[in-house]
Amino acid sequence: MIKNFIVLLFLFGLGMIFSALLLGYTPDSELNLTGRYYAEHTAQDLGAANIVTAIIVTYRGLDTLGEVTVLFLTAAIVGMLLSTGAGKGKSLQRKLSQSGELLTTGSHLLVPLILLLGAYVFINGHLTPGGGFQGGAIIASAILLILLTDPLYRFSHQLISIVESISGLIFLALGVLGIFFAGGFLDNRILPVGELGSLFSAGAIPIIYSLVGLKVGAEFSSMLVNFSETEDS
Amino acid sequence: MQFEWIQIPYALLTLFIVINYGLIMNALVAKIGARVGRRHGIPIYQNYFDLIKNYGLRSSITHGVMFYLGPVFRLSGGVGLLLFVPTIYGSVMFSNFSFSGDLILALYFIFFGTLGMALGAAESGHPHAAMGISRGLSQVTMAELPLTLAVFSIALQYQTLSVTDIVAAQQGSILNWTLFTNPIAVAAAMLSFLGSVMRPPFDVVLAPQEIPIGPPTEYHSSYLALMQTNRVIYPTAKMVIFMSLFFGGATSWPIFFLKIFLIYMFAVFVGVVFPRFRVEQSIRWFLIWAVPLGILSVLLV
Amino acid sequence: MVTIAMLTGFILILMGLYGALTNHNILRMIVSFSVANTGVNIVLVAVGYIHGRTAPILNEAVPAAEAAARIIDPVPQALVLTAIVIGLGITTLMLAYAYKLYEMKGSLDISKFSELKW
Amino acid sequence: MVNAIFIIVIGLGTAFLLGLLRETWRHTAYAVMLAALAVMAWIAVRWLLFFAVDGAAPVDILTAGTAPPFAINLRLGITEAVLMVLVIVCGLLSAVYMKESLLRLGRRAMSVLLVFIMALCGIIMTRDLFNLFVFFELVVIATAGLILLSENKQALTAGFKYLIISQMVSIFLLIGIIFTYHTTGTLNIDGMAGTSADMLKGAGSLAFFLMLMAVLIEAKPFPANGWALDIYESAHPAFSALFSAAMAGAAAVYAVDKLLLITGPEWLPAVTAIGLISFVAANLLALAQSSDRRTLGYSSVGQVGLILVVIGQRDILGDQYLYIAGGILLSHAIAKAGLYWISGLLSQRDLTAWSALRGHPLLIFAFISFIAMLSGLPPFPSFYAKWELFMALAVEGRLWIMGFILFGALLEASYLFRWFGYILKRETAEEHKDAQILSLAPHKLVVILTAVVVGWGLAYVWGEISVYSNLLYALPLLFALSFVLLDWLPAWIKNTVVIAGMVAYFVVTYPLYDPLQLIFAVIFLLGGAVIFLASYHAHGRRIGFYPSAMLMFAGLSMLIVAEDSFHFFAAWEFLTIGSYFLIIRGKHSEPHALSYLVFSLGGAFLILAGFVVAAQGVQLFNLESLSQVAAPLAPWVFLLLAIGFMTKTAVMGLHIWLPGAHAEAETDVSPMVSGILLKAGLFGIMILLMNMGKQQLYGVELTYIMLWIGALSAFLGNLMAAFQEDAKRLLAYSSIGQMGYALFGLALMNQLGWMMAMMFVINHYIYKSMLFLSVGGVAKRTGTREMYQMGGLIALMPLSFIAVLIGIIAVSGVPPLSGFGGRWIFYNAIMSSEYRLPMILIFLSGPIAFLYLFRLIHTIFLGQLKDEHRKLKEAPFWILLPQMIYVAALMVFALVPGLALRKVDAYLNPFFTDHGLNWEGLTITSDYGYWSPVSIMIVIAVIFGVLFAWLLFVNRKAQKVKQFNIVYSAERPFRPETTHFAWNFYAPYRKAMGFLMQPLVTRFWAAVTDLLHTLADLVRRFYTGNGQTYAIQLLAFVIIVYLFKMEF
Repeated sequence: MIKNFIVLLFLFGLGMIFSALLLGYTPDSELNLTGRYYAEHTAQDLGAANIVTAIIVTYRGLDTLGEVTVLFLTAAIVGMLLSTGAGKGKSLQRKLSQSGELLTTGSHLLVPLILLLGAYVFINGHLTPGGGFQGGAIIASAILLILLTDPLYRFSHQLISIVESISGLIFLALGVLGIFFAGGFLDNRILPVGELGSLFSAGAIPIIYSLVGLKVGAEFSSMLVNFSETEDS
Repeated sequence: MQFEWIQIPYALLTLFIVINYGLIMNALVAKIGARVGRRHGIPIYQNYFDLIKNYGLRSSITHGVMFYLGPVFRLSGGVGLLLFVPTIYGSVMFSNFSFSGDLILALYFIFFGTLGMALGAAESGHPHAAMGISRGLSQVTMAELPLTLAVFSIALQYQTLSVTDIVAAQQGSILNWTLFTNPIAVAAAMLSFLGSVMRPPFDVVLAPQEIPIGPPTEYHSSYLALMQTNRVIYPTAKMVIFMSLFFGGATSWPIFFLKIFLIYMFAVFVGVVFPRFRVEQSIRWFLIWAVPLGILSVLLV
Repeated sequence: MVTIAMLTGFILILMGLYGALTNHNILRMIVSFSVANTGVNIVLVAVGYIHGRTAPILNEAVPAAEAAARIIDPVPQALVLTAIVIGLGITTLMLAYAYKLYEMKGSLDISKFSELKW
Repeated sequence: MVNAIFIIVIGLGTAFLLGLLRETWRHTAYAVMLAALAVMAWIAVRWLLFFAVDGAAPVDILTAGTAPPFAINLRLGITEAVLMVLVIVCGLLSAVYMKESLLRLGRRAMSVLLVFIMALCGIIMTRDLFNLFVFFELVVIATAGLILLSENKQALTAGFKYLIISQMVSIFLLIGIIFTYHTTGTLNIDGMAGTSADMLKGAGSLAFFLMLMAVLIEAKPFPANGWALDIYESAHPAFSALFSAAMAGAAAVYAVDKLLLITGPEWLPAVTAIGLISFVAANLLALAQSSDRRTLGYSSVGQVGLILVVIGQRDILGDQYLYIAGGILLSHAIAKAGLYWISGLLSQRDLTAWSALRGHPLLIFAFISFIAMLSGLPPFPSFYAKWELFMALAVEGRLWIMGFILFGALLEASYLFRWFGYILKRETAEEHKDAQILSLAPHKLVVILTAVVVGWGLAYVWGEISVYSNLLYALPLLFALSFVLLDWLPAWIKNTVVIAGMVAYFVVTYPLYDPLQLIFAVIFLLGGAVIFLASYHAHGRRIGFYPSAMLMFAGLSMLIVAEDSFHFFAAWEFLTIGSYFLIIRGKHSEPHALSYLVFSLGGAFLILAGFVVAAQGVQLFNLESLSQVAAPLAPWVFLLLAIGFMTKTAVMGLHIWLPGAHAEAETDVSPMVSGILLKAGLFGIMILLMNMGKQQLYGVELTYIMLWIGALSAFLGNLMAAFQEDAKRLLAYSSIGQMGYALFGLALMNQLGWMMAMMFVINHYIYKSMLFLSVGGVAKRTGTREMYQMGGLIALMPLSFIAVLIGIIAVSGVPPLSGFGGRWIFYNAIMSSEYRLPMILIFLSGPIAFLYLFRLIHTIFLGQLKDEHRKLKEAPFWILLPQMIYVAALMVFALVPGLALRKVDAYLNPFFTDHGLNWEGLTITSDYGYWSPVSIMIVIAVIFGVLFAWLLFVNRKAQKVKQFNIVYSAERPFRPETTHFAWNFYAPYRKAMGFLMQPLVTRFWAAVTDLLHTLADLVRRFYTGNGQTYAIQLLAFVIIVYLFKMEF
């Protein structure tokens, strides 16, 4: 009880800090320096209609690279953690009741559609809301669906790993090309900027975002698969 | 002052006079002590007999090198002490080797004989010897302090460490004696003197020989003779220092004899009156009575 | 409007933290942190909002020339995406850890895992 | 030049690439990873050289082809380059070290390691706040992965705790970042710094606060660091190394540094305070640790705290900032990594288990180098850095910061050197006796040795770029260090080289010395060479002895000629450390060596404080300029320096280290540390007094207090010596007394007093060395140092006896030997002094000296020979030889003291108002008295000789009788044990004066250490091990800092 009280007390302190932040906060009425720059220059410099995407993939591309790496790391570590389990692979598989016909068929029907949607979302990331992460997550949801319908379904770890690595490497390689053929690392203008709003525009952004999508999808899948395999034991 | 060869016979003469004087005085004191105790006492010439007899004896045993050297150290200490201090003020003849050093030399040389003796006795392997030495040294630490303080006090008073200069400063009138110009220092020094002459009440150091032995028992024949010689020279030499520092020194041998005798009698009187202290008692006694006087004398100068 | 969103965010953070700091069950802690993370994300998005403007996507409704006057700040939107992904990563890791911890001790009580101390 | 972005690209690319490899191609993956790290390191090193050698300006690396603040940019300057080299090289070495573990976990672990290193580089280079956050999260996640490398199951729990903490941290960081962004309109750090006015008030300030807290917590400040300690304790040691050196030490700290750019000096005090508290608290808590890795963890927290302090004091450090921070940071990183790597060789986690290192000199050398780097000892960078830091602090008057740092550093040195003591002295616990504790894999050893080499290399570099001359160019030091390499030679060859070297050095440098220095040079160099003669008795190689001894002598010889405070202090540290290594070689000297070291370092720190306060920013502060220190400071400077120096001379109150240290040391070491080393303190006091003279503090004259201290030391030192049963302890206490005399003489502040002190300096060297050698020789033969167990050895060891006899006559001051000279000058000196009371104690202590001296010679050589000793031989020749040289030296010095003192007397004349001595002819005269050593000697010799000859003549037939042929109360004693009166020799004296023997000082210091340990033990309970509690503590930390900051 005392502990809870102490926690409350300190959280009250934190609340004080937050309320000070809140009270001191005056919403902007105009874009600030950075926001204005992006609003004014993105279209002509990078040719991406979705400014957020431009920021994510190019202006703050290093963040995104880091982000992708976070997932990559997480996937690797989860793999490492769960593959060193005590009775890994030795215990008897639980008898699971078969998923219903309806569910199986439904998922078979849905999975390709979901994959397609995911691909669409990341390919059009520079034009519409959405992008690599969103697309990747959608793809992973397809994998999740498969796992839910058939918990014993086995994905090839090697395949996931290769998709993950290759898309990561290409992402990096594109970034490096930016150093040589454009203004710097991760500069998207190694390809023509094209016409604002069209699919083949915004330089390397669609490619990069697609790779991000693939990579994110692969990484999420890898995590999901790893988690699901723990259920065996 | 520089060394001249003639000083050697002069020094031997001094030694001769002092030995004779010491022998007689010791006997006299023993006699007085005996009479006070209503005994007959020894004849006045007894010490001569003893000494000559012991010098005549040969010993064929020794307890080792230091045992052998002990008496040598002892007597060297006594003789040296006597010769490092000018005996008769104003006499070149009897200034002996005082050019070697001043008061401080004399004060530290006192320990030469003591140390050697202690070493010799200790080598005899007799536990009582060691015990006596441990007591003696313990007592000396505190008994010496008032004297040191008093000496410091008068050195400050006369602004010199030279014995001759100190005696010179006390000439002229009896009132120039340190006894009157700095009575506190003298009082402290005389109390300290009590402790250093090894007479009652501070003679527990020598007590082990009464029950029944100690260093001197292991020493015999010519070893003992050397020590007996020392026993007559050493206290006299010490009292010469006291006389020179506090009682105006001596300008001639008769005054020398008189003053030495009186100083010694002081110790004797105290000794016959008081009972014997244990070591820790005597240490406390000096700490309480003599040391404060010494400190006072240093502060008041 | 913005204030309400932000307030909600902060309250979620505090609630989440309270849950995370008082529940002994590791899974509950993880869930609580997720709640707090959500709160953070709401605050992030709320900061970039400008009243009466639209999403930072250039199209017919928002021509490039007028963009600066028509859109909200795109930066927080970009940041929040990254924050979400990272939060997700950490949550995943915590879950995996929770699994291993359970395997180790057969318990999910956080106070049981205090062999390392002092 | 390769674009530095490739460091990140290669790290990341290789991590991705490893995913393509088959799970089973582990060795290939490992090789690829190492290659990638090597390339990254190569790029970083190239840049470092580019900046350091060519002096290039920092470069900005743009991404996305857009200028900042609109896109993320990285910056690479010399700082970044240094840190990245550190991070990557440390990573590379750790990767080599972790070979087995990495191969076991496979390519995924290797990817994680690469990302970890890459992310740390990212943190270092990025100039974008949010990017910083991303890299931090990468580090967190990678940490959670790399923890799995550990074989300790508990590591999992530590990892989970870290995840909890990082959740909290990311909340604070994100909220902070977004509101900062809102306030400034940018995410770029440099951009924000431009708008710092906004950041100082209102929401901006709060946002910044949250951000700063979040980043600070990554630097693991006390008390929000329980999780970090758990990681340090449980992770794979090579990862702990990386986590401590690269993550906390380099990246997190640099992130704090970058953040602080935003607000300027506003937040510096807070960072200082947090750093300071961490430094002191962590080092305090480390005192109570028994696990090695956790101890290192605490030490790491402490060191990072110290770096935070440096960052917090950036405003006053100016150009020196990087030099200071870098010095501390790099020393910490190398040392901590090295220690963690060593810990990986051991299979037991207890500090005492490190005793398995014994017998591996190379590893011990590595350990020594590392703890020296941590403790800020010369010649390592941290030493230069701390010196400069304190200089700056002193100029600004921020003395309390300095005080705290010094206190913390002392605590740190205490446990580090205590640990070193365990290595050398502890036995491995019973239950592990059979187990193989130490496993030496070659690749791990290579890693550790690389760290050692790099550490020494940096010591060289830091010396080169310091404004002072490079300490590593000092000839004596190089000579000492060369013995590290020569240690495989047999002892007698090394001994010959040592003696030749010391004599040659003396001859070469002879013209440099003024008379005062010459005396000390003779004692230190020639005197040292004489003691080394005794070292010929040792057989075998005597590993470690010569480097340590020569380090001490190097310090001593550098001390004499040091002209400015820096070199003086460096020399002081050298001699302190060297002597510590010497002392700890004794069989039972572990606790004593430690207390010696702690007191010495404590003293050294006071000296350091004194010097920097005095210098007031003057970098090459000449020792002579001490005389120009202005009034309000001067007495304080005097006080600091005086206490510092007096620690070395072991004055009463600060003496408790001495008896054990001197007594337990080896036979030939005791004379070195007693006869020679103690003089260093006196030398310091002389320098101090000569330049600062009399100082008054609150109306009290400080030299007068010194006078009392000297007298008290002389008195109590002698008194305690009288009650010792252990011969070497007796001599040790006697040294306290003798040093008391010398100090007294100096504090008299007149020329005669100084002459007396010089007399004591020379005499004490001769007779104390001689006595320690004799007693050491006897102890060697009898196998005990308890005097009552000896007795009657005179016949068996006559030469030792003669040495002791001459020695005690000299010590006691009885004419005709040289001790008397000291006493004589003493009396003359006090005649012209205005003080009288302190003399009383000195007068009293003189006779007390007789007590212990007599006891020394009696209970060992006289009295009853024990049965078991009947067949003993005289001490070895090589131990006797120096003693006989000393006997001769004493005689010569007794006869012609003018030989040594005349010039000093003339040299001192200008410093004092009173007259010195008159050395004309054979008689030495003062204003008050005279003294003719030659006549005294002749008179005594003649009298003694005549009497002796006569006695020899009359008793020529005397034969030595049997041992028990004594009269003994009508019985015949039958056992030497019952007849040898020796134990509790001064029982009556104890009754009378024993009340002065209460070990008040010892009790006081014991209480202090107990208090510290209890405190440490209590406070560390704070770290309950519960991850949730840690999170609450973190929250509390943030709130409390907030309240403090808002309050003020």
